Amino acid sequence: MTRLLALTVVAGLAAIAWGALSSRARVPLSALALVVSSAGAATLAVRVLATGTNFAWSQTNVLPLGGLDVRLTPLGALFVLVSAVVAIASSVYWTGYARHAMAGRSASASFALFTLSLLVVPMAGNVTTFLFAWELMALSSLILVAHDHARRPESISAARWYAVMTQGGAGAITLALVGLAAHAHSTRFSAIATASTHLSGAVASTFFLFALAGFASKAGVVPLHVWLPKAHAEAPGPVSALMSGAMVNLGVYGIILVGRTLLPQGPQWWWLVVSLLGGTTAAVGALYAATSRDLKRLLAYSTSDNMGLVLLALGASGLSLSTQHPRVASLALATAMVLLVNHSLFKSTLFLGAGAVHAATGSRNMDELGGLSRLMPLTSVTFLVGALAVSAIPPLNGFTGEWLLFQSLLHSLASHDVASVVAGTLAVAAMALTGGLTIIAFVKAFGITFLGRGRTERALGAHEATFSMRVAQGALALACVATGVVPYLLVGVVARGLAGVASPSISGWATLRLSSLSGALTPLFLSGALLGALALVAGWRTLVQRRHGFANVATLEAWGSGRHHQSPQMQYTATSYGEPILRVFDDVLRPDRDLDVSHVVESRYYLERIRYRASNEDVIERFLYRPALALLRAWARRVRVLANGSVHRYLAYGLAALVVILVILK
Amino acid sequence: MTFRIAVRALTRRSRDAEILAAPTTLHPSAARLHGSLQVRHVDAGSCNGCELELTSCFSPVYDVERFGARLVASPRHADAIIVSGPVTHNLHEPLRKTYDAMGEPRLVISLGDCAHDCGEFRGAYGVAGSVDDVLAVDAHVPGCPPHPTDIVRVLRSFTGQ
Amino acid sequence: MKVSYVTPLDLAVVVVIVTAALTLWRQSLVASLRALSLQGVGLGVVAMVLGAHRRDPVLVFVGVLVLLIKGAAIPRLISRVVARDHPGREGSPLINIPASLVGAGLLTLLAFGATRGLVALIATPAARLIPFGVATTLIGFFAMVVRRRAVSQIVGLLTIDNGIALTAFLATSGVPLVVELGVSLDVLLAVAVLRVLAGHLHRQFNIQDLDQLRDLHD
Amino acid sequence: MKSTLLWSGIASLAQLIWLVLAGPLALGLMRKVRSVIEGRDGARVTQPLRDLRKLAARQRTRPTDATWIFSAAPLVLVASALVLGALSPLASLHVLMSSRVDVVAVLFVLLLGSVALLLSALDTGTAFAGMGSSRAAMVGAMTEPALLVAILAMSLGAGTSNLARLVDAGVATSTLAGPARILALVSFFIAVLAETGRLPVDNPATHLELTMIHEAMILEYAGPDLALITWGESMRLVLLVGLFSNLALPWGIATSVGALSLGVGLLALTLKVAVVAIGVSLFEVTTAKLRLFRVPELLAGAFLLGVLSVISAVALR
Repeated sequence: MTRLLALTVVAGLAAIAWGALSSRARVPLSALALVVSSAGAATLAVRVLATGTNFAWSQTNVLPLGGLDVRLTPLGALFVLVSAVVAIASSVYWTGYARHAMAGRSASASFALFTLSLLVVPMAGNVTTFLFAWELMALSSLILVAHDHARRPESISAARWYAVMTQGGAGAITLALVGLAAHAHSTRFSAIATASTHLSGAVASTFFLFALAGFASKAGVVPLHVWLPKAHAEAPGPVSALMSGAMVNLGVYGIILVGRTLLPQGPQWWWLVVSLLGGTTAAVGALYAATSRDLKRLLAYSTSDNMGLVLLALGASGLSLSTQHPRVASLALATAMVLLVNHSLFKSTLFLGAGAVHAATGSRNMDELGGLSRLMPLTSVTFLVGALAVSAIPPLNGFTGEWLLFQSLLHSLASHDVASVVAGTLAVAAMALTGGLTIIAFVKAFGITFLGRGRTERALGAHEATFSMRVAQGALALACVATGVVPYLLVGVVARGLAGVASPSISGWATLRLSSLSGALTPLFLSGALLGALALVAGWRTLVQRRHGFANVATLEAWGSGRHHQSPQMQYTATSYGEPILRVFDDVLRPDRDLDVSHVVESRYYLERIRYRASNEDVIERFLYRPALALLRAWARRVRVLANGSVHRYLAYGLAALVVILVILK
Repeated sequence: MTFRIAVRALTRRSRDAEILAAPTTLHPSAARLHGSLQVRHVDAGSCNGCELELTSCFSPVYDVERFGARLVASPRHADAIIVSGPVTHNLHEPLRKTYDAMGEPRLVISLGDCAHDCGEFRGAYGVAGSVDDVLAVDAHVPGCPPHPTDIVRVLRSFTGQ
Repeated sequence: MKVSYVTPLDLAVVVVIVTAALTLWRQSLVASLRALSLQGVGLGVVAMVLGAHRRDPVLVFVGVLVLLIKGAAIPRLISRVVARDHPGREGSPLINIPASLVGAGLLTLLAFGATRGLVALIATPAARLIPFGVATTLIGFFAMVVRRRAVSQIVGLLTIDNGIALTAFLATSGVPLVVELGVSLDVLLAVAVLRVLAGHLHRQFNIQDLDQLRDLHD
Repeated sequence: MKSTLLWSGIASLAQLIWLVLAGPLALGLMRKVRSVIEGRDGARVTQPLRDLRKLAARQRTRPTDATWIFSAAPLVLVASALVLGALSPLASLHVLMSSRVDVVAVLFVLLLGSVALLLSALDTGTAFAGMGSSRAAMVGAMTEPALLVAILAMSLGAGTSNLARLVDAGVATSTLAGPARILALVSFFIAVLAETGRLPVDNPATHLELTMIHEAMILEYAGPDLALITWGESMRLVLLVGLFSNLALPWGIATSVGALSLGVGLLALTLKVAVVAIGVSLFEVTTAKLRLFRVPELLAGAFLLGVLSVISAVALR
């Protein structure tokens, strides 16, 4: 197994080096190396999952403070496996995408570094290795977000937000982990976990909250999510797929690591907090996804939404654990993992599809697109699969996750504990609301972008993605279908991943059954029945058409109430599609609307033009971050008085500081 | 109040023997319509007299719905269009488009004298011609305005009920 | 615990809370008054059922009284104001209706969480229903916060009162007759005064929304 | 064992055939009731069947810009309804896969049909269809919370969300009038009205495009496709009404296998659905359609009732 680790790291480093140095065949070769590296990591993870034993390797003299320490647990292996799958698809996709963008040296090297660090983070066995990999991941993705800064000024702003949030988060995580390590006198996670029993409640809670804040910001949890829609939207296609399909997962991994492994005896309120954060995140994410018109921004908010659902399951698991319902706790934890893996699969499919659309049309604004399904047939099918999966439509994989979540919440409500009941009811409400909003968001994303008629020249001039891009999208979409029809493929792997953390909670190959709780589902038979019924009805339709002598379907101009001219601009746009939701949730979203009517000079009864402007900026950014930033700026301006450029004044500050120190230390 | 309406409705007797008599002559397409006729109404420039009479066909007095006819919103859903008024220049193209928007087989019923020969409006500057000039008409309801009984009779010759 | 007594009690309490929700749900003042009257009836039934169960004729009598005063007299009094001065609906509330309904749901959850200890302490079948009494009070309060009309405010106030009375019935062996009588009459008096005030405001300044009172300040 | 499987198969088949006929007939019944109250005779109850037969004999059409989604949507709609008709406990508790079909699955299979229709509307590339799709999506998104919370409340009482066992739990209890149950059923009923596009949420008989929700989405369909959609929608209505009446009044549903109990079950189901359908149309005649943006208020109310129901289920157990 050490050889596999070596293969992963060496191939990854080769990819970085080739990306940074070579000028010939830079992208294909470095992508090949990345595929090899990810395949190595995936094989390693599968071995760990299959045997159920940890894989450990360490090298103390590479890094200070405990050195490099790799300790791959089944849980970590689950995350490595998911990251590796997404990474392989993204790397293959990259070879085609590079014709459009992201072919430069810095971008290539950063992409390779990003991929490698994603694979290494869950392998970390001590604080030093973890933080080292975490920082590499943050920095390399930052470079990738900003890689197009010369052409797009927005990407600089996105990168700035991302940098601040990700470094702030990393700071909080560092504080928590280093604090824990200091208490345990060891940087090893295993030592921290055993030492944690001696930790006082308040200290443990402080560390947990710091870690939660840091990891939650990585997972896009409200109110620390503001970077996510910006960075995901600005990053190039394969990078946003990796970010959404692998990087945000690591935020959840961190929360499980700290909350369940390192500090296993946490009080109940930790998980109540997690639940509430999850519910809020899911609702806010879904609302903004339903009202966005930027395709990638929509996908990014939906990532927030899905991470919210994961946290709901995680919270329910923690709450059930503290109320002595271990079966429900195991079920909810398994649910969280299933939701997470599902999300990785369908969201990377969707982001790769969105990248293909962007590459083909140069636009992410759905109001400018339309009718792409005829020009990009395969991309449209894979995007549809992803969209239906995220909407939890059977028989795709999202449905299994949603069903499991409902079961977890149902059974967690069965306890008589107040916190569980309150959190459970809220969670079901949040889950149901986001379910409906997600359907709006993704019917819109697919329908407005791919169906109907092209709204602009850009949309009409689109072309299908290159072969390698199609392969990557198709493989991921197939994975969504396969894990949806036969959920055991997924549930079985998750059960092995949780082997050390929770007891097995779901069983059955064709039929999922909850162990010792009531509940069963059989997507395999259900999809069989659906297919059968579909064939039956299709047969009937063909038969009656033939019997009445109609050889073909009459293609007629779309019915527009007899008006003379129907232009593609008259179709509903993404903005108008989400408008009802914007109105219903007016009080929450507080959109800015502006109607400007100008009349012709001669008569007020004739209009010259009407201009309608609506902006739907993130309400948390507007009412939480902007005022905070303004305050900071005002404060900074006041402080500037202190620095007026006089050297004497600076020397005086130094003297004063010295005096103060002496007084304190006396 | 609901109760009173219900009682009145349930005890109502047929008012008009003529409406209730079974149709004597059937249109040839009645066989394939199986007692169901969906109609899209097109006002090609009528004075709205025909519209009033058509509306009263669906009122409690004449109630043509009991014989299987129904107005629908889209020509795609319709077996027939029922066109009233002379065809004005403005509505010439929309009328054509409505006809083209129907799937096969499709029927055209012209409603009122104007639809047949432009009636009062013959030769007016805004008029392009009668419905017969624009489309092949399958059935005609004469009258200015046509009596609802006549409209019901023509519709029933299609539904056969 | 006898089934014969639990189910009617449960149902009556549910009527009270659902009508409280209805006053938030419907914009029409007539509809919320109808809900209020139903609420009074529900409250009266609660007292009567409890009284019958405890073989306490005084409590039954209180129930009848509550039913008459809160179920009939007070709503009729207010509806006369409405008929005279107010057109039929509440203008746009401060918080839109879906949001305020969600708020009511959250308040009910809160009431449920907050009264768990109390319920466990008393541990009678009637005490299980205490959360709904508290929730009714909270919803009434909430209605007063989000609604503009003077009449809606009175409805909110009465809902608060009903909630308190409900909680009292459920938590103890019932309020002494004198206290309940006093409270009911107090409320009747308060409503009468408010009614006069509202009518006065309306005639004097043509004001229906309490927000407009702020204009008087200047 | 083998005979049980056989009987489940027969029960499923019987339900399927029943649903195929009951859908259009329920539509005819509801129209009839409406006509009678309006003082008309109205069309015969069997008229929708005639309409379907005639539509099947017409040519299919498609708008110029439509793709395969447009032609697949009616199939998906009907197929999803058929599958649920065979697998949900409507007339008998012992249908195929009855131990593995739960309410959530039913809800999401129904969603499959709804999403197909939403997408098909956008596929036509016309303004009205887009408008209908957007509105229907909004109503659907607002309905789901109420529906799911109501389902949760009902499942809490039985400790499971398996449909057959939920209905069975209703058969077993003597008190049908628990507060949690009543609240959940009211909430569920409002959600059913919204989900099936009845008044006061949507007016199925409107001819004005700007007032349409569901109807606007299907303006482009003709012939057999339109027949499939009308038929599918009516089956969904009957399915939801049937499930509602089985959850509210489970009496008569076949709890054992055998021809007699299945027959009684079908008869009871027909009666219950007819009663609820007549009730719905009586309600429809006496109410006006809500303005589009008042619909969320109605559904938020249904949601609140659901939450109250969950709390009473927990507080009063």
